[in-house]
Amino acid sequence: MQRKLTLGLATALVAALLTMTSSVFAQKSATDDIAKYREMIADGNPSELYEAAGEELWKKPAGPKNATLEKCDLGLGPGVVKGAAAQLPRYFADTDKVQDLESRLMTCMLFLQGRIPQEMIDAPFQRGPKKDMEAIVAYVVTLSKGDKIKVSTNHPKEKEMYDLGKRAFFFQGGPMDFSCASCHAEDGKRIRLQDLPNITAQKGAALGWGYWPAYRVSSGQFWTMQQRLNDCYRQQRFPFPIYGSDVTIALSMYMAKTGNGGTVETPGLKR
Amino acid sequence: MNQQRRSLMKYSAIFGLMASAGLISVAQAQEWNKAAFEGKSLDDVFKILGAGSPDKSGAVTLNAPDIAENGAVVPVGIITTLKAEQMAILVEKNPSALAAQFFIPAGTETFVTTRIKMGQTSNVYALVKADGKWSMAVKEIKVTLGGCGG
Amino acid sequence: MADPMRVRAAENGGIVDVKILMKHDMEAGQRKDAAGKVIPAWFISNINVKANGKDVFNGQFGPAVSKDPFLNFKYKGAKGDKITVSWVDSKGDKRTDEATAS
Amino acid sequence: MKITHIKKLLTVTGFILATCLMQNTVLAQQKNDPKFNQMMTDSFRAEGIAGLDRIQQDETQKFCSDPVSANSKQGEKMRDKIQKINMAGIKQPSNGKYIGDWKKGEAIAQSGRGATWTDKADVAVGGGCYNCHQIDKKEISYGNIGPSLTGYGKLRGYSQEVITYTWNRINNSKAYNACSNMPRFAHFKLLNEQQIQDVMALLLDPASPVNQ
Repeated sequence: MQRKLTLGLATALVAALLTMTSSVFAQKSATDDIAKYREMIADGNPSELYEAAGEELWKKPAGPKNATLEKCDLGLGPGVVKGAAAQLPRYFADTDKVQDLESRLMTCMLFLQGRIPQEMIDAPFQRGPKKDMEAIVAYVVTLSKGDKIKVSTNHPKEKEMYDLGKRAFFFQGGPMDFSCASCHAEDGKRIRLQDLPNITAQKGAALGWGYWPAYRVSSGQFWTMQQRLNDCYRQQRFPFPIYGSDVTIALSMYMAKTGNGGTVETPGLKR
Repeated sequence: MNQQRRSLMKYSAIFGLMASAGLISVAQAQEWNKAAFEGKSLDDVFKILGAGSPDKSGAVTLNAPDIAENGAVVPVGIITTLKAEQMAILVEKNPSALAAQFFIPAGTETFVTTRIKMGQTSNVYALVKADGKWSMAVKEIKVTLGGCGG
Repeated sequence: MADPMRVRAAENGGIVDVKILMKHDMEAGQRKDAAGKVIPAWFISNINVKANGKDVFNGQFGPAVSKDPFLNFKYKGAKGDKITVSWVDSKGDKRTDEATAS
Repeated sequence: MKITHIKKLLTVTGFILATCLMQNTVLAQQKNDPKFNQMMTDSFRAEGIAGLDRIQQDETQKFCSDPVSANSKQGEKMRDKIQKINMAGIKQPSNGKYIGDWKKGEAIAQSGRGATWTDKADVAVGGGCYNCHQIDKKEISYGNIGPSLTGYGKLRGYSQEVITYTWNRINNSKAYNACSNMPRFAHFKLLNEQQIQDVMALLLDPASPVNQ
């Protein structure tokens, strides 16, 4: 009897609160509340779990050559991981290519461990060899956390990649006419309650580039930049961008270069 | 012989006692409150926990956001000035209301934070048992649809 | 074998703040796989934390606790406390990790 | 006699010149870059319902992929042309009915699903309206890429003019704004006639919560 009363009272109170909030609720407060939510989950980023696994994989002999990745050259010399991700993508003389973190890691796996890149390219995200890649990426990017984004376009191939990336950013296609620019070329825009960084400007590009790779709470997965871009294209209703393909590296180059000077906050924690 | 047997029995009794003392967590692991976690409604869980109809108390705070950007991860915390020995988090509109419960030994602060899943916007309850009496705090957390939705 | 946890414990003013991240899918038993079959529930059910061998925290989770569970609590303790975190899940899998309060 | 000939000649020359100039500006918008084309061809593969034809741009997409040029003074004529092409493809409802069921319309507006490579061909495509628009003000999770549509009918009235404009706009927004961010729902068969009627009702049924 008493319980019913208390519960009834509680329900009435909640109902009253509900009507109040729904009529008063301004968008401003909704976005403020989202900010509070993000703040509350910021401490305790599950990316740490992947990062620990990645460090182990980095130091563990693997592949036909039974070698570790410890001599991998990510651009700052063999074995230098600290700060390397903050300067990627970049041109590598040994492959004569501009590479992002993941395409470069595939090169290291091939050169050092004898692992065939195609196996990595064909694997689905979050499974098999990609699962290892994701952990390794978490480890590598954590060692650039707090650094400044510092990507060069001095080499002609880097400049060319940047130009291609800029063009790809505005390239419309698919049954919804979307390009990256449809959502990411203006300040102050949102999809639903999610802020959309304006990637054509330094501040927005730094926000976009600087917080990925990240742990996504909606999927409970750690996503590399390749997976992030892959899902962007999926939502754009495009065909499937091949893992490590030039369009993904070109877009990365465009974003990273535009965001130069911003802070690397990886691994991030995202919706 | 008899003497020996008696001392052996005594020994094993002590050993058993020691083992059970050492394996307290294992014992508790087996005590997972199946009935409470399988209870569907708030009332079901209140009944199984022996909470009756807990009173709202200003001494219990449910620390949670007003809006969750995603229902898969909703941060919730309980903090209380009461001498809590047990605490629980319940979500009214989840398929099973009880999300988690905690046991607070003496010397541990009456504070806990974790993250829960919510299928939809719902009232969330923080229950605290202190001196054998249950109190609670309630808060509505809105779960929003986010992203492109594809 | 289950993946390792991340355990952080920081002492401040006689209170040790313990933060734990566990690697676990916390499958709620509500999702369906690609073939339309329900993925059975599989989740951490019990968690026990000891400091220098003495219980400082016990928790019971249901399947509504988020994937890769996070837990934060505080107890009266000191720098150097040896913290042992153990969990067991609904299939009986176990994991124990240790950390030292700093 | 001679003068008229010259006049004619001049007019023709002028016309040719103008056409050339126009074409030049159109061409100048974005040079065809074989390297870029090659990159796009090499970088994508077909997956599920998302075939490689999806990166074969139509005239509208090609034009709008260079916003600097598309928004320039020189781009104006081309914008008109693109709008005319898109307008020409719009069909009025076959049964003469513009307003369907606003409740169904709300569900369509809420859903952002469909047409990705993880969707089956028979998955109903959502309108995704709330992604970009405020509509029913009770829904607090809305985007702002497009304008707010709260009170749509109440503010604009329910005249046939408003109804036809709204119908056209949902069917093919590019008929009014060549490079609108809004998908061409009828042109690409994202929504069928009935679904568009339902979304229309959400905006223009006086009983819809949008107009309360």
